[in-house]
Amino acid sequence: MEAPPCSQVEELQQEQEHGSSLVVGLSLCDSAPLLWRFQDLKTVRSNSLVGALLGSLPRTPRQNIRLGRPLLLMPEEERVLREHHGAAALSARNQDAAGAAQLRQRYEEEQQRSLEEQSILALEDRKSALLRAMTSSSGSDEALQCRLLALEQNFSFPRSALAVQLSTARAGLSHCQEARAFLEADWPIREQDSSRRDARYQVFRDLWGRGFFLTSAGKFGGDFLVYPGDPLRFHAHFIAVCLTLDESICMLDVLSVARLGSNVKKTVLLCSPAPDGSVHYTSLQWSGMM
Amino acid sequence: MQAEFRPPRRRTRVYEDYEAPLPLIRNQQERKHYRGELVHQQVLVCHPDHIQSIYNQGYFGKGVLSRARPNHSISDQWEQHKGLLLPVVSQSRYVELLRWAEADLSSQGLDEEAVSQTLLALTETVEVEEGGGEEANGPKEEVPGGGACVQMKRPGAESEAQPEAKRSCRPVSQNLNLDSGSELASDSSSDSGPDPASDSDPGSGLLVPGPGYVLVDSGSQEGGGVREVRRSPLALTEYLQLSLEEAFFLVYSLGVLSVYLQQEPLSVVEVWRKFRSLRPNFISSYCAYHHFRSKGWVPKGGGGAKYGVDLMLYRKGPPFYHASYSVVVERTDETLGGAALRPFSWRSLATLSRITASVSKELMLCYIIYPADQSEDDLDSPVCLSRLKVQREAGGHASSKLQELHVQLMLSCV
Amino acid sequence: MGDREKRPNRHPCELFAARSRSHKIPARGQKDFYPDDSEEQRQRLQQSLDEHWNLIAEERVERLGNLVKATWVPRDQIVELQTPAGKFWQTMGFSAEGKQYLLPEEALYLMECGNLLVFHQDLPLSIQDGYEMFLSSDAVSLQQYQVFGHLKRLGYVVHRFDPSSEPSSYVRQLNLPQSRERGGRQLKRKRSPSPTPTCSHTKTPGESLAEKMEDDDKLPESHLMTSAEPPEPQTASPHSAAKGQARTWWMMDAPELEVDKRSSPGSPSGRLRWNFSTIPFPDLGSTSRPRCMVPVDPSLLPRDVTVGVCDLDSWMRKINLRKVKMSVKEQQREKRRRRWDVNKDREVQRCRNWAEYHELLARRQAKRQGRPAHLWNREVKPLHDPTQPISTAELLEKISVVKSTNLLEGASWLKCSEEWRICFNVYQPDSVADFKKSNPGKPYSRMCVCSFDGPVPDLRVIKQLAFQSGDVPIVYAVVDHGDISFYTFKDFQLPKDVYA
Amino acid sequence: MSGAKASEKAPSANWILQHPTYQQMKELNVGESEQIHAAFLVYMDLTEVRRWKEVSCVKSLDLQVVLLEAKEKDGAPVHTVLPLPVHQSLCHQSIRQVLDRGFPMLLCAVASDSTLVYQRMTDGLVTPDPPVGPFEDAGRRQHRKRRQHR
Repeated sequence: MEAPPCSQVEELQQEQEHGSSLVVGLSLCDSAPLLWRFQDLKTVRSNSLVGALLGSLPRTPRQNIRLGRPLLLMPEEERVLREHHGAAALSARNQDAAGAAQLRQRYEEEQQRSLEEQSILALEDRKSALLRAMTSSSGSDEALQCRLLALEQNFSFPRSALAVQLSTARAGLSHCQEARAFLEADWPIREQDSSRRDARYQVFRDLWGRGFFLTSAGKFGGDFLVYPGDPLRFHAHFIAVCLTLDESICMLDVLSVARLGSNVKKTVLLCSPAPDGSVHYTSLQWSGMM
Repeated sequence: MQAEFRPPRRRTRVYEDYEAPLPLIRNQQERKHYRGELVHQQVLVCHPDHIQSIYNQGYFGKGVLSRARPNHSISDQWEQHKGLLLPVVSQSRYVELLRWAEADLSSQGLDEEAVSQTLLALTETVEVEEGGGEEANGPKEEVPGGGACVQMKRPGAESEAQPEAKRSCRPVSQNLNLDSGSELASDSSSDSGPDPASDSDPGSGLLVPGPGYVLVDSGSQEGGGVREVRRSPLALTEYLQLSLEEAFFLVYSLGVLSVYLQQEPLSVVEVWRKFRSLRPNFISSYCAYHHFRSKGWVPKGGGGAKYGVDLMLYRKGPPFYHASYSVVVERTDETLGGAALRPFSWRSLATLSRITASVSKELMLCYIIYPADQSEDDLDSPVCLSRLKVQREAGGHASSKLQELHVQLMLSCV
Repeated sequence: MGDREKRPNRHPCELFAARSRSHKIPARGQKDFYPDDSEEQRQRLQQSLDEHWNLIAEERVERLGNLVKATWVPRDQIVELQTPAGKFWQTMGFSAEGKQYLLPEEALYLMECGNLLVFHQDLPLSIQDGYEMFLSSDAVSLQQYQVFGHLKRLGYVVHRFDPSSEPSSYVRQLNLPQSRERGGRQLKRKRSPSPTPTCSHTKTPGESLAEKMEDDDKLPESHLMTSAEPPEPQTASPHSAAKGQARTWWMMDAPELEVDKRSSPGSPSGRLRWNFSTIPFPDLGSTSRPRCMVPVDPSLLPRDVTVGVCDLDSWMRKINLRKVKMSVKEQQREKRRRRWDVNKDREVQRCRNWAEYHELLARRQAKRQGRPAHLWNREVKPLHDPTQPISTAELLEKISVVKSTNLLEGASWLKCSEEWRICFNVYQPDSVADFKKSNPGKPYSRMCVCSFDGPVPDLRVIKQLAFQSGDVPIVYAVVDHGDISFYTFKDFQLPKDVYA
Repeated sequence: MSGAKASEKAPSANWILQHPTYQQMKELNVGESEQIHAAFLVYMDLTEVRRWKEVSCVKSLDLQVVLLEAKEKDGAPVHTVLPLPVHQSLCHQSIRQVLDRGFPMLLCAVASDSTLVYQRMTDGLVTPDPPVGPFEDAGRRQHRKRRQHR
């Protein structure tokens, strides 16, 4: 298969040169790299990095079919971003007492302001509803004015009716400039430098560099599911199984993953980094020979 | 927590009657003892009657030239020729067979003269009298295209829908003794057959090798070329290959098979030691095999390879039921540690359970537990089997919904 | 969008408008197989992406009155409710000392559902704050929370598994009614701040007492305070905790203690369960027998019956203990006779006279000699002699030399490993309606959370966890990034299948 | 009685050992007998059962095994076939070495009872065929076809 013309690597690098706006903020949760900010999610997706959504979807939280933020990155996705200076660590929550007091004040002020504005909005809402009802029922203009006045005088917007936002990402704090350096030096995620991890990364980088979208493929007995385009619109073509060239594999394991591949109409790819930095791919397809 | 037993699925079409597994004998006269050869670390059963008995009564082994049941035929195409149903081979194929026979004869140490004499005799066209055989019924029956077995089976032993007229190629004469390597001669012993049904075979004493005759299509004219009945230069007889587990079961548990190594029969312990030396995990795999057999199930190792497991378990036998379980055999010692035969990862388990589920089978892990105080000496004889334990475990994977939690792994401890 | 990012808090009018927004999830269309660079395909992709990003960008907006307020107590890794609990209280949370608490995973889940607003230092926590503050590998790990959330979203009731609240196998065998006192249980729950508590239940009742007291001494620091004014955490906290604990283990272990008492013979009270190991039975065969027998425990006898000391000698004198002398031949014949009665042999029955019988024997002898010597004249012979007629059932019986074992055999003496723990008890969604936290009943299953990159449990782990779980199936929830799959390992008895 | 006797009588020589191709494989002087047997079974399957053309055996010095070359039919591309006993393990390197011969390859796992499982292997990324109609196991479909032929 021909590699798509535009290389993801170059694209990402170009974008980097244009400005740091595309540096995404990673935060660590139990040492897993998570993305929280909406714009960051869009940025990584535009670079063909898919990740996995973990959170309940705000709109319909009690289902598992569509999930929402945060987005969990695979170790390989995180490493690709890091190597291309595409990610920065988000600072932890500001805990100092003075700042907290300030924030508290700001929070209360905002709440108050929101209450006032929503109160006005609610009143407007009621008025227009009343207006609609009255005009359709052909009441007199006087009666209408009367009703409106009564509404205005008696209207109260209870605090309990205040619509508040439960923020997904941490608000008001942006990542600091020095965060990128921190990410290079002190980032707590360190791959165990096992040869298997490394093989996985090399393969990921190569396939991603060819323009494929990759997600984890545990359910298909492989390392990555490889999509020819955005997984929202395309079926995966390959199940990538990463291994070093000299790694011994049990024949039965080869047969079983290949059989699974044929069952789900995907090609199983044995992928091994070669000494020269390229990656060897061997396609496994069912022979049709019973 | 016990896994539920799910009833095996019957095949929709069954083409044969069930024969009781070995070694059920109905009368004292039925003596059964079979011969297997240890060749290339494999156990081959070469005698046609032995092959049929062993395969039909318990579904042991696989025909080396067939998908399962040993039923390979020299040709897929059969034709009725002057009342005989004969396999058709092309001229080129016939020549190929001749060359093979020639190489064979020379390798026997026959001089050139003798070889050419024999070949000459072979290639003579055989005259067939009209309606030659006594069986008019044979040719009328339809021959299944897949693989008709010429000499392997006698009609009495026939159970599958394969009523091809083996005996339709009754010999006109059979004076050419090709003892030298082709299998023709071996059939002379078949009339003593252990086959109970052979009594009803009127011509059993006269039966000569079926493979001897082919209809050679010279292909000189397009379409219906000239066809001549010739002796087949070589009988490509089907052999039955037994897995080591199957072979040892027949030797040790049933006492019906002798394994020969270079014409010398091996004792039980010799076979045991030999097999262990050929396959380091033989004890575990045999133990599992034996356990399932002793429960009355039919384990097949070859079928397992198709699904990436060690064994497939059938009720009664593959012709009657679909396999119910895919079995992975695992060894462990009594402290339950120890190196695994096949180190599992969630990835491989996910693969296996997914394949198994997609073909409506269940994945079973069968653990062979060795006593902690097991010494190497203890393992030197099959007597150690009584010290091993089997644990079966249903292995399961439950989609992402808990209620459909059906990827069970069946644990089975031997 | 950019504007939104700089100020992630929505404008009041956006918030107000959000009250009437849709709750539907747009359906995803049929996927394509090949990218073909067509405009049509590009448009479809753009549409899908737009829908996707709209969903992802959405923020939770709730009426303040619908939100339960709570505060995060970092030291105890727990969330304390400030306003009355909602409907979720039926299946989540616990109360202690008059206060209502949620475990961090419960609180985080409720935050994600838009039911709970958690404050820390008087500021509301974002979902991100919740993930980062509540989840850690030494409390609830992210993967455990993923599984928790997944199951909760499916409607299951999910509780932390606490091995010490599970009856020991000993208690299970005795089938005593379980003490499910509300307060005791709740204290239990907070005693295990993480769903990965140490397991300490496979001990004999006597030991477990001592061990549990030791456990109490090393309570985790995050233990919930009892007094409002926090004293020095290192000293006072474990102390006050121990007080609470003392009551707990007494409650929980009460059945075991009682059993201990009963096992001493002579305790006539209560529902009697005899400890047979302490009831003597007379042994008259042994040569070193006592001269007289201990009187029988009166509690074992019907009322009005008394039994005194019994002198054995007079009885023993009446028994002839002389060994019967037999020659070697006799012994062998005896042995053979016991094994096989020649008269039951049908062929023998058919013999009309001695001549015929001898003929039969000769025939059989010849046949036996016909058996291949290399199999039969060696030390190890085949299990079955094919010259002997036998039914299939008998044959299978005969060759069944490999023993079967089951999952629980030998499981009780396996040591608990630190690596593998049961995290959650899971109850079916349909049980929610009449679910009682104080008496949740038998779980539908128990969850063990594993990482996809980690090891698969070996037989030892499977046995050990199965034992710990009793008759509730263990489910292994395997987390592969965003994917969760569930596996069970069940004991399986393959039925014997006999056709003749 | 005679049955027992017959079985003890030495049977005529094994045709496998006499087969010219087997002899040829042995003379390649690679591999051990089990792999040669596997290769021979695959050879017989390709020639006698599947009627492939121009089946020949070659040796692989790197792997020390007997390989086969064959065409499915006249004019079809050559395949290299790697026959291996199923209980052996392999590594990607050895697969690459076979692929380096420049032909697509078939890995054939040979089970202990002579069951053969073929697996097609190709260098590079081979995009799967798009799914057509309802999903169906192609194998089963073929099998059914074969049955109808009978």
